[in-house]
Amino acid sequence: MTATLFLVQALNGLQFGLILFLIAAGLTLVFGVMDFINLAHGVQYMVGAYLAAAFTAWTGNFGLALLLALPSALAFGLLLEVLIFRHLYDRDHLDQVLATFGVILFLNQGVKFVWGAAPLNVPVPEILSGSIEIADGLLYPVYRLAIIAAGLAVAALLYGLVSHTRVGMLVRAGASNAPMVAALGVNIKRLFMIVFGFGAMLAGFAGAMVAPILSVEPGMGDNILILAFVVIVIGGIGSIRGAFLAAILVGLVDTVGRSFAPNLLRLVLDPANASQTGRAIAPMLIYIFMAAILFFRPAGLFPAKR
Amino acid sequence: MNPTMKSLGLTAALSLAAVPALAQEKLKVGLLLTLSGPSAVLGQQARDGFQLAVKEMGGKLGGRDVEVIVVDDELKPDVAVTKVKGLIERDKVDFVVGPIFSNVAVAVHKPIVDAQTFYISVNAGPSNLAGKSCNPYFFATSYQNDQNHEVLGKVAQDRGYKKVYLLAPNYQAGKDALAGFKRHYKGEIVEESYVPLNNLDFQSELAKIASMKPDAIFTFMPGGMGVNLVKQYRAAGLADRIPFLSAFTVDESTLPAQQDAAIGMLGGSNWAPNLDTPQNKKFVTAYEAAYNSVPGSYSMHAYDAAQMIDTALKATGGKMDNKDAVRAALKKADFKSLRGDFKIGANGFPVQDFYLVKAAKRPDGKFQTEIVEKVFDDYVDAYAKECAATN
Amino acid sequence: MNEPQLALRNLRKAYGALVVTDGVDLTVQAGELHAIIGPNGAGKTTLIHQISGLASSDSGQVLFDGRDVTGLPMHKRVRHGLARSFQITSILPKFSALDNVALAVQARSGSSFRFLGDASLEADLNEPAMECLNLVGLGARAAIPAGLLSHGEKRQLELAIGLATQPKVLLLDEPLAGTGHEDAQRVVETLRRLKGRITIVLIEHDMDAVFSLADRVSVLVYGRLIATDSPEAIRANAEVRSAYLGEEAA
Amino acid sequence: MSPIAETRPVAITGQRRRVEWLPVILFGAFVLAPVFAAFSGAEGYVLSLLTRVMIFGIAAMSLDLILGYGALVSFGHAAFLGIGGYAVGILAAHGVEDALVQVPVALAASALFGLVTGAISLRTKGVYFIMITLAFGQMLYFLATSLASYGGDDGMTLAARSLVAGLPLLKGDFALYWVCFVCLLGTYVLARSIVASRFGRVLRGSRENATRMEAIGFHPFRYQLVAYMISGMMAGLAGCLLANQAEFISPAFMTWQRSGELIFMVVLGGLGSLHGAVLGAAAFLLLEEFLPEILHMLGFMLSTDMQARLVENWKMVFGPLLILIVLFARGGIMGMLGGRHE
Repeated sequence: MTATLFLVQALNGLQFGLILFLIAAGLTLVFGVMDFINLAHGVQYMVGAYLAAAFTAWTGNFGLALLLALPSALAFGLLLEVLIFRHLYDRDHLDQVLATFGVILFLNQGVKFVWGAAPLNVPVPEILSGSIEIADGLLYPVYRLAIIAAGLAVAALLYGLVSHTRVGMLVRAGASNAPMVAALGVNIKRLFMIVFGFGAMLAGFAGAMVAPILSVEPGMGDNILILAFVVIVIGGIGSIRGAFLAAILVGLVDTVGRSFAPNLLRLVLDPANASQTGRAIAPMLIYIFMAAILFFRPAGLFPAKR
Repeated sequence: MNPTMKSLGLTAALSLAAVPALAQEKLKVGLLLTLSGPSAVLGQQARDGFQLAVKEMGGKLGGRDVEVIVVDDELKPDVAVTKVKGLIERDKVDFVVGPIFSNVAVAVHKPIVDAQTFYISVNAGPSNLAGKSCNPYFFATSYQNDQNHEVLGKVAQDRGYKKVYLLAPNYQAGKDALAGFKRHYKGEIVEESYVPLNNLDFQSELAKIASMKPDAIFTFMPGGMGVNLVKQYRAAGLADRIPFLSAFTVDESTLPAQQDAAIGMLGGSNWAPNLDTPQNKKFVTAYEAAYNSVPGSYSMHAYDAAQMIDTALKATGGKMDNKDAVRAALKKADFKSLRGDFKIGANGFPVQDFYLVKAAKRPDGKFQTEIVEKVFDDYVDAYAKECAATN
Repeated sequence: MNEPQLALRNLRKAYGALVVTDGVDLTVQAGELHAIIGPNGAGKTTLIHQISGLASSDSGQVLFDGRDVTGLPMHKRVRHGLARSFQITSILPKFSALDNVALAVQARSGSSFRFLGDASLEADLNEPAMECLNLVGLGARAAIPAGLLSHGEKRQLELAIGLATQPKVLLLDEPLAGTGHEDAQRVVETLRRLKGRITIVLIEHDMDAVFSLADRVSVLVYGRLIATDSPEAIRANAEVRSAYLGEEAA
Repeated sequence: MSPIAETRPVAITGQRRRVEWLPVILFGAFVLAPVFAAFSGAEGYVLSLLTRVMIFGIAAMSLDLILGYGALVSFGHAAFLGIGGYAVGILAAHGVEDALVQVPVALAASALFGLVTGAISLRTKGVYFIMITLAFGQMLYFLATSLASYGGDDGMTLAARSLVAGLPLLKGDFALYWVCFVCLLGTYVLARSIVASRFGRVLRGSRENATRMEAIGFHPFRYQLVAYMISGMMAGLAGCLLANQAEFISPAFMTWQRSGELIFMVVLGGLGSLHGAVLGAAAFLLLEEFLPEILHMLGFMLSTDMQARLVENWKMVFGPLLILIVLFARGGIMGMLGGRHE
């Protein structure tokens, strides 16, 4: 019984990790290649979810909405890039943090202005709405499995793009040495736009995918942004591989740790203390995990080679 | 009647020009509500409810023209303290109405009552304000926080559930909620599960619930967390197998996002939009016409707060100078509450009926909670006896 | 002879498969001006990094005054009297030239955990710093922010900073790199004045300077020392000529 | 000699001699403000607002000490505000209501927290430092939310402001205002002194070129760690004051958003001048307070309904305003005033 429960929790951790990966991938690329801290990445995730909700309401079909949301998220990302972000690339990190924080404030209020403060509803698409019984009495929703599949597919696609295409080569080179790439005569401006747009689209995709299971509301991107930063820092900035591994790890630590920490503590503490301590520690787990990783590897698991 | 924000503020605050002469004529009410951030919808409901009442009374309360000053507490207690001082000292409000959240309510309590200004909560009802820290200037048109949870504990007990699984966010209100549930429920609690505040994903708890097969679950998941939980609970196939009891989780503020996923889920409340009183029917119709959404209890409490101020001032002839007279009139609560049977208890909190409610879809496609049965009659909160103040 | 001031024992360093310092043995006597020459990529700068402590060594020892300092970080070696300059100018650009040097004086005089009092007004720090600046010929430029100095002046400032730490041994990594003729002359003059007063290990490509200043010269090729001898003997050494001087001269 | 010497006599010592009018005006304004407050008819409100400005000014300045002079971007600085606040609150809950005990305890706790987290965080650089300080801030935040006996997430109200040597000296709003003013002035003078001192010079040197500092015999880590602790203690003091001003403490004092706002105030004011941070705090808090009203006034030609919508969505104006400040006013407010200290 505990073994199946553990399996389910691991599956949950994997699914949560993959969502984190979709967001973190764009963030780590933008950060690694462009040396640009984009706090607004979280609101791009939110915008993706809102777009999915709006298109679902309009077309009545989630699949169609997803197809429409992707290019819209891309276009929206590019719009932000042209309007604001490209003027910030040569600024120091603090200026970037400040300006992109401004974007967060604006967009969080903006979606409320357009769609209202109440959370929006996106129904789970009919064909994916059931559950599969993976063990006696343990149901697992099909839609979650679909998210896992989509996340893995995107990860594979990214891996292919980054390791087997010319743009991918430039991205990898750019992550470890941006001036060198510029010196090679590559149109850096265009490369940045591609990377940025792609990152925005991935975040939007993540937002759209979670819209049917999570509440679509203003500010939904803020907390996930912090988690995405945790992921890319653990993974090593600029490393897609690192982001993937770290996202899965964070997903597992959070999900599995949360449900089993009290049990583990029970081995050393009396039950009342164990559950109380477990409760206090659970939300800190991810941060303790990050601090521990950085203590032993100050530049993350896969530091960019410079 | 339109909301006038603190228009004099900047000049009055930083210059010598104060305008006390004019301030006497209009009654001033400060609405301190959370209007930004993810929980803004709750504040909006309360604001709209209050303003609807004022509008229906012709822009007057107790016969006096009223100026409603709306401020956003941003859900930051220390920001709220400064804003409330602005309301009291700069805008010279006669009443502070609000807030939504208990942490804000606790933080602003002292500055408001110290200034001998009447403070009417339209949602938050933290236990210390009902008990030890009760104050003659503090009233609530809502409830003490524990009461809605107690409803479900009673229901679980009465229905004979043997094993219940409890789920709440890991913060004070979450712990209070579970404590409130346990006040009347005496069966076995198979697990008390706490998730981090603003938790997004409940899959790991749902897996546990599925494996433990309790007779019911009880949860307190306000706002977006509740939306997530309900949708995920339904998607996991648990909704039809294990009864879902909750408070502040399935209500008119979250139903627009939960929709079909929430249908049939049970909650505890002091009111529901379909409560069968004539004034309530009129209120719900008018609210929906004005704001295009189904009112929740937040709007109802605010509407009642406006009525309460109105009748109190009518009793004093529109005068505010005798605070004891105003207090006595407020306490009498001589108005037709939307929820019908309604009194103010010794600690300033309502003595009222509580119901088991159920989420349902209306014929017009909108969602609301509907009354299943009355659980408590003229119910007094558990902390009232700790209140020493002669209210 | 006495104990050598500085001795390297079988020092090694590799980056992956690339061995950059390959079993270097070297002794430098007190007061000596010892030059290390070698073609580009010979590992001279890495060797200086290892001696100064900026880079760690894979194996072998660095002995300073007979004491094993191999495991010490750079800042501790400096405190023992082992200072260095950098090939690529490393100064504090927003500090004035004087403050750059005074900071080095400060490192040697008393605690720096003093939180009160304006350090830039402390005569105890400024006077020795001014002396160092005068020594390298920068006295008139003391108040200029270091970032605004000319390249040659920055090289001189590097030297002054190194001197201000009151080193027993000064490791100089191409102090003439990129300087014009006049500035180079001034640096060479300064070094000549210092010669004999402190021990100097000099890496330099300017052969005229090396052969006019050095007491002894070592030749480093691909991480190995192939010869150590007097300047005259090095000039005459056939192996050195073929490995190094030949191609340089061409 | 190159012509630079004649054309650009930018003597550092000369710069320091120049009378700095800006801090004089700034602190002068704080001295005069209570007079206006007394006549405004809303003195409690005005004082409370300005007291907040000064308290956050202290916190922002403490951050500027390590951010502006040490290039250490701490994204968990609000944790120290929380430590200061909770030291006051927890001690008061146990009957220790005297600031002469509370403040030293707060400072000691801040220093200890700074020592432990700083020693770990300073092993990392750049963005990794930002994130690990965030992690420690979050840990403390969640710890505070789990302190059920001290109000947990809801926080707790202080029965009264702290006593000073057994006397209720902080009771009145004016008294608290002046205490905060003295603290602000004191930390400012102290911070100025630290920056110019031997210690500060090492800190500034480490910001510009850590390798060079090591090559002259300094170990930047030790100085950065001590600076981090000092900065934390100053922020802890601000936390004590904040608890007294709000007469309330809660974990909301130490969310990561708060830490972000502190960074924000520093950058808004202009890095590395100390009084710039105070200006930044003032600009940020006053804008937050008055932007809705300014919008209300600007929107006079709109219908009342649109006006109300504009006011409610003030953050849609606040956000772009920040972006514009970053894009067009380099160096923050100090940059605009042309008075960048360094």
